[in-house]
Amino acid sequence: MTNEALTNPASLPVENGLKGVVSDWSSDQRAFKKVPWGKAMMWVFLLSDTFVFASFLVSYMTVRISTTVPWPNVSKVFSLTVGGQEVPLLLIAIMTFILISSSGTMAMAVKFGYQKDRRKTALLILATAAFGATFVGMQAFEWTKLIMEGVRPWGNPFGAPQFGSSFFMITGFHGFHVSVGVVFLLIMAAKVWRGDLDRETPGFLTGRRGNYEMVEIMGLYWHFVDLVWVFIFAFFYLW
Amino acid sequence: MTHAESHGHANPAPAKLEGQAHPISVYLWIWGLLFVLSFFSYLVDYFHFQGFLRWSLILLFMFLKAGLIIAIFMHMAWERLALVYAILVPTGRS
Amino acid sequence: MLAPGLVVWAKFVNVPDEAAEVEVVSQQWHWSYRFPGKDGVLGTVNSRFVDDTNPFGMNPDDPHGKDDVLVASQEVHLPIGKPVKMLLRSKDVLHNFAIAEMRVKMDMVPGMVPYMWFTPTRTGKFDVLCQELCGTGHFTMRGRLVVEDEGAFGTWLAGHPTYAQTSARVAGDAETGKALYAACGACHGAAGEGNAALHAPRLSGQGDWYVKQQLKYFKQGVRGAHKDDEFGRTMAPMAAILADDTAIDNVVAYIKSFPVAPASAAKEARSDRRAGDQYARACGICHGAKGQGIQAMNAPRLAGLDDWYLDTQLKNFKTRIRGTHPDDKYGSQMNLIAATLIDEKATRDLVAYISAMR
Amino acid sequence: MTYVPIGHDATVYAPPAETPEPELYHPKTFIGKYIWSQDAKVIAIQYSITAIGVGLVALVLSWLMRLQLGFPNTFSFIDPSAYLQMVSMHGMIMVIYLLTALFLGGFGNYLIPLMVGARDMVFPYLNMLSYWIYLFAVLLLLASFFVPGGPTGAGWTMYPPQAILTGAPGAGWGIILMLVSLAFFIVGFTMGGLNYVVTVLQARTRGMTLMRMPLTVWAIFTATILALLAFPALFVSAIMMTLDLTLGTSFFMPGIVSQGKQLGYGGGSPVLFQHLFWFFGHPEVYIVALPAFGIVSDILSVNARKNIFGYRMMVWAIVGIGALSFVVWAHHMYVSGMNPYFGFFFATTTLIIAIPTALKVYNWVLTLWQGNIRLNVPMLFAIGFIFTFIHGGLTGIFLGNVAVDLALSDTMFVVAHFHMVMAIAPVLVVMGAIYHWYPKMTGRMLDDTLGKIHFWVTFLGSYAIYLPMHYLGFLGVPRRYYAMGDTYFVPDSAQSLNASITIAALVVGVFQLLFLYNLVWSYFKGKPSGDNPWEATTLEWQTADTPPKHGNFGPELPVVYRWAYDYSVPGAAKDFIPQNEPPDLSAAGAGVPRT
Repeated sequence: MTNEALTNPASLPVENGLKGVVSDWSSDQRAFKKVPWGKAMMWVFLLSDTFVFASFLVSYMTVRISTTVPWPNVSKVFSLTVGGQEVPLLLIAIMTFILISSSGTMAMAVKFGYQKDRRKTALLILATAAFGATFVGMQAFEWTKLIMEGVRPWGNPFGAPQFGSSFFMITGFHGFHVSVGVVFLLIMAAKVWRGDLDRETPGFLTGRRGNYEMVEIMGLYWHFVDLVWVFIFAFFYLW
Repeated sequence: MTHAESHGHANPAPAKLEGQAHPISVYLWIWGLLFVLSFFSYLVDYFHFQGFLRWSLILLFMFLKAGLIIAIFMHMAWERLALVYAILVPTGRS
Repeated sequence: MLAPGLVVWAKFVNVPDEAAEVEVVSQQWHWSYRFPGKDGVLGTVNSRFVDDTNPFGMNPDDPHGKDDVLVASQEVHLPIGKPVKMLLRSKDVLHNFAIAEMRVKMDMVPGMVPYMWFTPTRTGKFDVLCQELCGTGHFTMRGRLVVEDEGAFGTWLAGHPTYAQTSARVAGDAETGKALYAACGACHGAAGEGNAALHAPRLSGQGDWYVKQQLKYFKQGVRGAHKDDEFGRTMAPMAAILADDTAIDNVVAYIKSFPVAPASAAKEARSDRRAGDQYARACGICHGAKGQGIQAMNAPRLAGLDDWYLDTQLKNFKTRIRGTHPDDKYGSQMNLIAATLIDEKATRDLVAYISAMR
Repeated sequence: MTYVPIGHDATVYAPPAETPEPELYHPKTFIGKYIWSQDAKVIAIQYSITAIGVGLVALVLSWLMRLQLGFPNTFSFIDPSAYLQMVSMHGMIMVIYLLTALFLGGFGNYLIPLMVGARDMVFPYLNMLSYWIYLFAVLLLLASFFVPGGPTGAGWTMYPPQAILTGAPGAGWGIILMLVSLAFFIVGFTMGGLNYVVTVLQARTRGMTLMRMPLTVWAIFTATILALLAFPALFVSAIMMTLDLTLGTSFFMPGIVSQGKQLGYGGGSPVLFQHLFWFFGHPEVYIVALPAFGIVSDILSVNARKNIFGYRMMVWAIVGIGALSFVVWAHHMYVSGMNPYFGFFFATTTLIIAIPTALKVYNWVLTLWQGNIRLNVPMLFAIGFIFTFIHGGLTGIFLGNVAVDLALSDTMFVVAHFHMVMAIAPVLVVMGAIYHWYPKMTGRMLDDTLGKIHFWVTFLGSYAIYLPMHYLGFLGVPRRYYAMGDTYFVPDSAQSLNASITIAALVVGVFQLLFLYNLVWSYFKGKPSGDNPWEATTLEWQTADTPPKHGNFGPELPVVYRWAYDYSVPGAAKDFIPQNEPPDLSAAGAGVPRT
């Protein structure tokens, strides 16, 4: 602690760099300075959720290696026929771009949230939700297509039965995350639009006062969903 | 930590408004970069690269994308280092 | 403390080159073994090939497998002083091949072939236990390892068929068997329907593999030799009439041709819920939910057997009149299971329940 | 904004509150206050009662198991299937639904906010949900006793393939309910766990630095982090196993011929499940053990009237054990058929973990050294814990060493080891902790005489149970065996040992009822305790009311000036100085500066 901290009570002593790490951890009250409770909680939750997805992916890789039947050619299975020509992984590529776009709009929503721009924030959140819903819709289309082609959790016409199991399980779990995210995005958009966050209206269930940090917390979750997709894209579709 | 200095404390606004305030161009840039990287990943498959090259490219793009999302979109680059380490250390270890 | 431990482990992990390979095959709740035969190479196997005629799942197209010696028995013999590498294969669930006195054990995982090795240094009999929970019958999954000198081991091994021999076996001739059956029919009835007065159980419908096995047991004195086995002792000399394996095959083939439907009037089905529960939780797992018998589990058909016969046999198992002979491959399991029938009433209820099955 | 000097060094100042206090949810009705409560203390008691209730079921199951082992084939209702079902349910309930829930959900909820000086958990609503989901998971689990086929009998490890094939009892409904219940437990626990972690990190009171927190908080905090990172593996494996069972996927299922029938599975890996399970399972051991470590440290320090020896070392040992516990999981799998070369790595890491653990034991003993020991009931339990834990720890070194484990794994030795180290030891701590904090929860003391009888019977009784069991393990008697008999290597005398173990277990079990009686009786008739009966320094004893009201600390949150272990400070007026006592009130400048 420096003398400056004693003479200048208006700002808390905040150090940066590695020294900051040490002083933050050894300080009282909060280990993460300027991080609201909700945000800290979301980070810890995402850490835990990372382990969930990591376990899923590791399991998928293990069964892919251990299975005795050859794995289907993924880029063939997921190809679409456009104008008589087979384009591999086209749908997946579009889905990836959509999810990335939604991440972009979300990031901007967070920015405008902190600027207290109610309208822009709400619209951007809505756009994010729309992108998310589109993603889920395309996933539903993909599922339908595969099911029509005879892919089932217990087997498929292309090769190893684990292909279907892993596919439905991992994309299903990810799709579930996206769907939950969309629902919460809609709720959040309504809140922002009504001005709950400006007026600090207490929440319906929790009774906590609203504020724009909620948008960032929502954003963290959404980016995480995008992040997971990056890994699924690499390990499941490109392998 | 140059970012933290230039962004985190550049704006001496009242505590309520403090948060993550960055110019919108940063987000647009990253957005574009992510698009390009995804496109590259896709091309890896499209051109049927095989073997070691395929894998190093896929992983490279994957980590670049993940890093950009975490650092910029999730604002980790601008967080207190204490939080950054608390999150990265357990993830990295596993 | 760690360092010597790791050194010992390194010894355990690295199998000496001269170790002979033996395969242990486990299933719920039996052991069986496979020796590589003259060519010294074990043939390939696959769970797809497993059925009642090929319980080891041998690949019929692999020439290395032809001379493999198949030991369909809980008991295995090994020569003293020779290192052996046990290859551990499981057909269904996780098991664990453990010999407590040798301080070795390793899990058997379906879809994988773990290994372990040891050198028997002392002759004698040792227990082989399953030490990985593998279902209800886990505690009955007992095998036996006999360590003996090279000569005795060779004799023992020669007494077991190779895969080529087991697959070349021809079915018995029912016509010839019919003549042989005349002696049996006096007690068991012309259509194998059984006779309560003479305490001769029903034969019709029973699995041929089981009848064959029991005939051999009677003949070899494995069953019916105990001094308290009143009815078994009458059967033993009868079985001796059958001169050889071919004769047994023939008579069994004839018995197999009997109609399954029992001649005697079906008793009215009982709905004793307690006994039914007990059957389902203990007996039915091996003998089948309807008492139909499952050859793969070495469990004979129970449906259609009369109550007096079931009662006698359960008591024989419980009092260790039956099943304790060292050559009785699977009888000891029934000893352990029958012991759970704690009193007369429990036995009676169970017997009543089983004997009502069709 | 006034600055208050904290610590003995006057140049160190307590900064003002960094955040405004959030409004607490104020319940108006009885239901809002005690049933759908958002008060961490009420939730803690709900958690504890549920956990102890379901624990009693598991206790009864263990009696039945012991009856079968001690007196085989005398009880008609224990058939081989029932025995395995008892084993499985006993293990699962005790490890997860009792110990994990009680330590983290019970003690965690009660003590964390009080000890770090918070009004409540940071997200009370989530905390409430956590309890109700936990209760739902418990009910699902108990429901499996009443479904066709009964509960699962595949052991608490639930290894596939047997857990979902017909050979094991409860392979249909039983195992599904178990897996679903576990999934719910994990979801519910995650909600609570996030609360504990964030409360410790972000909601401490002024002056409460991490290095001033009592070890109890440190331990529960670390255990919660372990749980948040380890439970996902179990969650994922539960989902995959449910899919294998219901949809016929083949994650854990290779080609299988079961009971003479070819099954449609193929290509899966049973060992994968074991890796996932133990990646959860080993940290789980420390999820149960670490809170016990922390609580014992505090009880010892209070009753030895000495500071805990090597506080910083203790903290780092807790964190170190937590970190190491993630890289030792496969020592449960030395003989699982995985690549045997893994044995080298995992044996090494396993024995490394013994170092911080031994450190803690030394520190406990050194805390007692020359202490002014008050041998009251909590202290007896804490010392009992040290004994049983050393005992269990030493046998753990046997088992961690891969070459020795080869002979001992899956025998009664393992059973004795883990009961010593993660059943008896933590349960002794649970009881000591209840004797210690009961006065704070109710305002009344528990009866001392009954408590001492309870301790001695439990402590000596557990040795009577588990010492002979080690011997049986050395003989090679396997675990999870319904009955022995017909073996060459087990002498007949083993049976009489088994019978004596059973009798001891029954006696110990019955005396736990005495403890329950004590809990109820003292609630109405116990001696009033006052605010701080043990003369302890930590914040929970400095509350305005006993039991503390909603909001914990009355109008103003306490400010912390010192660490939690200022006992027998030379020159001080009393032999303890509460954490929130400003230095100028006690003998100023005494002791070593600690910040």
